[in-house]
Amino acid sequence: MTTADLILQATDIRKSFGGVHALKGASITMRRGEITALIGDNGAGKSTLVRTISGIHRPDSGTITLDGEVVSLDTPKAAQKLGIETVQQNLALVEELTVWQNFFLGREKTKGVGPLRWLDRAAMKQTASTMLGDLAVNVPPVGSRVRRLSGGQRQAVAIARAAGWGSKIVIMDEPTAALGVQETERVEQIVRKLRDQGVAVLLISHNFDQVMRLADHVWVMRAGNAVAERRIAETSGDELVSLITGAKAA
Amino acid sequence: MTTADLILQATDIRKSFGGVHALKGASITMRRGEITALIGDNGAGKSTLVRTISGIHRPDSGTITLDGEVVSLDTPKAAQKLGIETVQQNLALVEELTVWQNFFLGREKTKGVGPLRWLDRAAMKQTASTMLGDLAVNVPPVGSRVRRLSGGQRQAVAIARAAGWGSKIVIMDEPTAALGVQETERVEQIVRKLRDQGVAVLLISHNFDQVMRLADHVWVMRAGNAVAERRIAETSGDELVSLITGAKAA
Amino acid sequence: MARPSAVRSALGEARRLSFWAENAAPIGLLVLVVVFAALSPTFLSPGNIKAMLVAAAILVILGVAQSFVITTGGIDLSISATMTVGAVGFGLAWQAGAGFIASALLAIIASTVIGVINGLLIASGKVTDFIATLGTLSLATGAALILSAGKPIQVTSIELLRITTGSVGVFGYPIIIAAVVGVLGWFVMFRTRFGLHVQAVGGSEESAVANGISATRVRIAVYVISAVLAGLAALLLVARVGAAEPTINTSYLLNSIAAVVLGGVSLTGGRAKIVGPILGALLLTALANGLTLLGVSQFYQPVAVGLVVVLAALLTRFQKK
Amino acid sequence: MARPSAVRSALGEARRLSFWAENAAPIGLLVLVVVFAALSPTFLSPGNIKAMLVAAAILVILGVAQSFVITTGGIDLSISATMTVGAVGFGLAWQAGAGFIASALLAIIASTVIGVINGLLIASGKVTDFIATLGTLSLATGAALILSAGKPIQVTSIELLRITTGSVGVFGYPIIIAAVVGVLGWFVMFRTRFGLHVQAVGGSEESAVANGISATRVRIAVYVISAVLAGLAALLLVARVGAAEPTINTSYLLNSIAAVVLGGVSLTGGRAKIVGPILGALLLTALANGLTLLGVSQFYQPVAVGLVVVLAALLTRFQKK
Amino acid sequence: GCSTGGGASDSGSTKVAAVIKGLDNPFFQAMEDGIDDTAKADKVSATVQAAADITDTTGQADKLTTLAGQDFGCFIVNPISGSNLVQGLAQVSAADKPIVNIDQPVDEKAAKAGGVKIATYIGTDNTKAGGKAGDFVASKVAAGSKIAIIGGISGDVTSAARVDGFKAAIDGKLDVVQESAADWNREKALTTATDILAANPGIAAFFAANDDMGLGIVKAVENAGLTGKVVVVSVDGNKDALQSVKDGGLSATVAQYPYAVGTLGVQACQVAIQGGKLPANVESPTALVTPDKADTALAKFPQPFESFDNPLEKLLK
Ligand SMILES: Nc1ncnc2c1ncn2[C@@H]1O[C@H](COP(=O)(O)OP(=O)(O)OP(=O)(O)O)[C@@H](O)[C@H]1O
Ligand SMILES: Nc1ncnc2c1ncn2[C@@H]1O[C@H](COP(=O)(O)OP(=O)(O)OP(=O)(O)O)[C@@H](O)[C@H]1O
Ligand SMILES: [Mg+2]
Ligand SMILES: [Mg+2]
Repeated sequence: MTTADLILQATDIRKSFGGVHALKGASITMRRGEITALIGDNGAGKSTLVRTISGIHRPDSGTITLDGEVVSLDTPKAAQKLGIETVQQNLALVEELTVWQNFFLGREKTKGVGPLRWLDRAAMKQTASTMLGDLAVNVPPVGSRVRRLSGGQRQAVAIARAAGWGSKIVIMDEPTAALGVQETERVEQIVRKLRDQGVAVLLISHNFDQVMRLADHVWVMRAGNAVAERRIAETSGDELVSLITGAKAA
Repeated sequence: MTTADLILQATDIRKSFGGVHALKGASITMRRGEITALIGDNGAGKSTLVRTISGIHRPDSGTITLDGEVVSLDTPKAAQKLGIETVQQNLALVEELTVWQNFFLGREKTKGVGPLRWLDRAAMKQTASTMLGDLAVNVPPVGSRVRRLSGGQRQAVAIARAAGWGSKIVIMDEPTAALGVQETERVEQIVRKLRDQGVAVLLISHNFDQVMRLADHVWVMRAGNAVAERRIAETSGDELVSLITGAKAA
Repeated sequence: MARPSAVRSALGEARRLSFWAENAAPIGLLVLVVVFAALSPTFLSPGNIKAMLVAAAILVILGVAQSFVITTGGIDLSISATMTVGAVGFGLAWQAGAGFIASALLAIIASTVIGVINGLLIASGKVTDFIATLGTLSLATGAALILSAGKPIQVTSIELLRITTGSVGVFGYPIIIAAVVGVLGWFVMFRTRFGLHVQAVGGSEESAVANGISATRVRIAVYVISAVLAGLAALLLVARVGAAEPTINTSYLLNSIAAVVLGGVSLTGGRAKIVGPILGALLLTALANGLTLLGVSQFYQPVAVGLVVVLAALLTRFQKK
Repeated sequence: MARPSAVRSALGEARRLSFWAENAAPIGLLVLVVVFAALSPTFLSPGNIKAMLVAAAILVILGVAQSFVITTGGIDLSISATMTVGAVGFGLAWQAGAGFIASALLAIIASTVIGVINGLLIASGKVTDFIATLGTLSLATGAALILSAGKPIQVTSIELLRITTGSVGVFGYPIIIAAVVGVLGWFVMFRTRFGLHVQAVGGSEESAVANGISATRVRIAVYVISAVLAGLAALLLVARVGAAEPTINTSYLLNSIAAVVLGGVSLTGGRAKIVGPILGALLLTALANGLTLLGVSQFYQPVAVGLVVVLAALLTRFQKK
Repeated sequence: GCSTGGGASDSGSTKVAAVIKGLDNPFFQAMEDGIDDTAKADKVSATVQAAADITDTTGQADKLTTLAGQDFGCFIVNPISGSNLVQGLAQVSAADKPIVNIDQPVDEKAAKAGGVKIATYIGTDNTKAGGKAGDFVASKVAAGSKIAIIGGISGDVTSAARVDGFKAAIDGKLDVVQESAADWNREKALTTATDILAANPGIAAFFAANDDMGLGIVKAVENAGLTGKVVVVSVDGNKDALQSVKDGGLSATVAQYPYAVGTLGVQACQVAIQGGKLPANVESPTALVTPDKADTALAKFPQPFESFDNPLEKLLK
């Protein structure tokens, strides 16, 4: 493997919230066309690391390299423009808006001329409906407000949204934590489909079976640092557990 | 088995939210000293059912029998008084309050005479600290605000709180969904310990391994109804999946 | 057999209650109109309708302005002070010999300055809306007094006179201007990206930001919109009273909020309405007009307004979520 | 090697900023006192200090009242109208020949009625705090006018006279009463179950309810507390001016909110403070006093108040979460 | 009571409509009483409407336009500002109904622009009233003494006129060390006066733009133990103020007799309805009430205590 394989390199990322040092110089890498898992105990800093990559948090120090070039991911918009989509742990849905409005939030389709542009509502409803149908079991009508959806339905909306933009990197922060069997199965299918399309997926999960099942590569975080990496083919659930707890050194 | 074994019977519970029929006459039972699991797809109505038992929702119709007597669980307080404690899916913590304040919320210890009573802060801090130490890996200081805790730490606080009141029934709505390996292990230990102390535990979980590992008995919900029950010893993960999806009739 | 029908009728009831709640403003308006028309023959005379509509114009514009702000979960307490600053701006320019257009522009610019301050404080300075606009309410009050040296400026402009007196049928020019503002407001809110972003930021700022929306820009924008509309309202105000006065007409502030609430908009933000607040503004105006027609003592008028606001709010409770 | 020290100094800066933010009210008060003392020799004279403290008493009490309401995430816009109703109640009872105690009780009962209406509307009627109290603001305004027929009622009671004139050192009786209210308020908020429940309901109503707290009762209680304190403030007001007047002193409303904000309390609720709002009330009073002493033009006074409120709010941003 | 007895046609209506300033002030209540009592005595139907408060310019305008469309024979108006009622008045004039302007004059230019014809103006010159207070203060304190002025809401027209009149009268004789605003409010005036007394121990006199604020100042003076040493003068002539003058609190008040203004307004309307010719200006009485006159003034309240020449009585048939 050469560094050319690496689509993303986050190097020595530090981030503190007031007195809490959430990241203490964490470095991870992701490879093209692979599913990279990120595991670690609660509070290890997984979500924080992922949020610096998706442009929500600005790291205190450290660099992020995308396709070999150092990039500045100051805003979620910037990350999206560079092809990084994220399913946040909190899903990032607006409850009072409808499913299709959430789907296209921030990248609405418009029609009209010049500066006089209005929303192309029909087209957006149509697209959202199709994309959601590919994923969810009980597809909610795209015109219903997210407030009325169950936890699983919301997750489905958020995942379908992130998967739908033909991006280079899709980050999923515990995407199946609240999902039932069928939905979990569908999400795993999508994740595989994304990989097969050449998308690099970063998956945070507490479910070892899932990680062993899906991922190609895994990074282990502990107390704000990425302490170890393993090829899935060369590790076992037990080894991962001992890496997480620190029972085994990296 | 006789009905005398049954600590709780919820019969024909119906509950609608506006036009959404979340429960369409669901009935479940729980036995003394057992762990009862409640599984089902997203939106099947698990949380809603559990919320009627813990006094948060008032069912539109149906009865709940505790120890053979029909009880009215109009408020969370009423349920607590009857010995029913719940770890809500959303944890029911107040972010701006400290850990010990959350711990004792609604049943504070006071000192003083007659109507002039004030909070016994020292005693509450002491107790909370002890009870939490039994459970969590990285015990947060009891004086810190919940706002500053990680997802896992919060879950630990909520579970320790529910487990700590010497109750008959403890309900846990997806208690380990956001937890790491070690925390999950601890929670499972606690669940077992509660059972060993004679507490009936109702566990909602999407994790089949966990259900097979922990539960004695399982109820399956689908679309607002409890469609099947099984002894864990007499079923398998595959059967449960087919019951959830409806591939197999009850 | 008895069950289902009981259930069904209960559901019907709920449906009916939520129907009333969703339509509190039009229904309330209708009830008021019927009651007042029965009690006073003049109420529905063309002259009185025209007078009511003209009187409602300023409040309609402020209601639309406030609705944009409230949809983001904010509130603009400085709205009537901003209007006063606009009025004083117009007066000063007029006094200095500027023409109507130049004076009108200056009025709107003066108002906009307050809006920009609000926006920067709230969006960039992360000051709570309530506090920031409470602060600018004081600042604008002082500014209006200082600029005008505390004295009203008499304005007799032909253009303003035409605005006051011109009409198409029972629709005076002021209410036509207000209607145009309403239609534009509706279009911007419900048919443009910006409007959707306003609702998104009000619904959940965190989620909106995670989707690449700049909450800062949206918040600044709604306060600027509010201020620009307050500036426009200032022109109507100067036209109406024939002078630019430095005192703040606080009742416009409270009524603009009441109109939005009567229109069924929740102060927590996220759910936009434009028609509702406009009807709310008409309702409040019709109420004051009817009570005056009936010769109800001044003392009872605040009681009537208070009751209407409280009743409407009680009804809103039954709105569908 | 350069890194850590840079990081440490940055942290120190943050620590310092948050220190300022946490203590905006005392620091602001101190700065004002130093500045005014330097500019005006009378500012720190015992006579002026006494006058300031007496003038601050009503606002201190209202600030404590408002702080309870705001901690639940609510707001009491009717607070000054409630005070007026209390004052009118006192005046009417006094005029009818009731003694001081009876009149005082009636004042507090009259205020409490408004508080109960607020509480029921908000807690049982699920009306937003802002709207409910906006409605009762109107209702109470009308009620005060109707009850008093719009006329001030002259009150010359020996007991009230004693309250106005009595003092211990520079501490007049009014500020002593206010101090007692402050101490009691602090104790109730931070050392009793009720206070904890107020904070819990403000922090997350859903979680509080799930833990068996009756949010309805807590909300009703805070509005009743607010109204009772407004009634007490009404006694001080009547004592102060020697008459029960039916006009609403809106500046008490705005200042009570400003005091709470200056005291570092967030309007979103959940985090209680009592000392902060009291210092905020003192600060606002000292500001008005100092500006008057210095003979600053009346036009500039709202600007000064606005600036102080905005600056304090900007500082609050750096508070530790 | 809504009698529609006489008013068959527009011109024939004998009903009188009055739009005055905020009723939350005793001054305007007395004015309303004057209108109501006179109307009752003369068996004329009168409707009185008032603005919500002293800043409610458009609300007052709305009230007038509401009434303007109705069947009234004559309008009495006391506008909040010089021009806020012009629009409604234009409507009234267009219908050729007489307008009696009381207390606060309608701005001449604005009236002309709007085609408003004012039948008569009845009122006291607020500037003159302030002047009377000024003369009194100047006569009471040593030349060059330090004095302070407390006005109503900043920017209010009436307050400005009274204060201007006062200042003109004492110009060059006394030293105004401070001018503040107390929003027509007794408690604010009390606080402000307390502060001013602290800042300027040697202050000899206060002028307040209305009685309510004057009474607040009296209280402040009393609290400072300076009763009798500081002259306090205000304008209005409310009952409480007259009592205070009698009791030695206020040094004097310039009574404007709002009750009489109301009475004159109704009488002027009657004359106009009967087709009589009204003088362009009717000066309603004002009088400086000093302690020696307070008893008489109180006894006669709300009527003027000094007889005055009422030109309207002669015109009434
Ligand atoms: N906005 C924030 N403000 C303050 N502290 C924060 C913030 N976000 C995260 N933290 C803290 O940073 C640390 C790392 O949190 P993070 O959410 O990244 O953990 P995680 O690995 O995602 O845990 P989990 O598995 O529970 O989701 C925790 O101690 C957390 O409390
Ligand atoms: N407060 C509510 N208002 C409206 N609808 C609700 C409410 N609570 C639940 N529902 C609806 O009731 C149905 C059942 O929801 P519930 O939360 O009980 O499902 P669940 O089985 O717990 O699902 P999950 O596994 O996703 O947590 C869903 O369709 C949900 O949208
Ligand atoms: Mg996380
Ligand atoms: Mg659930």
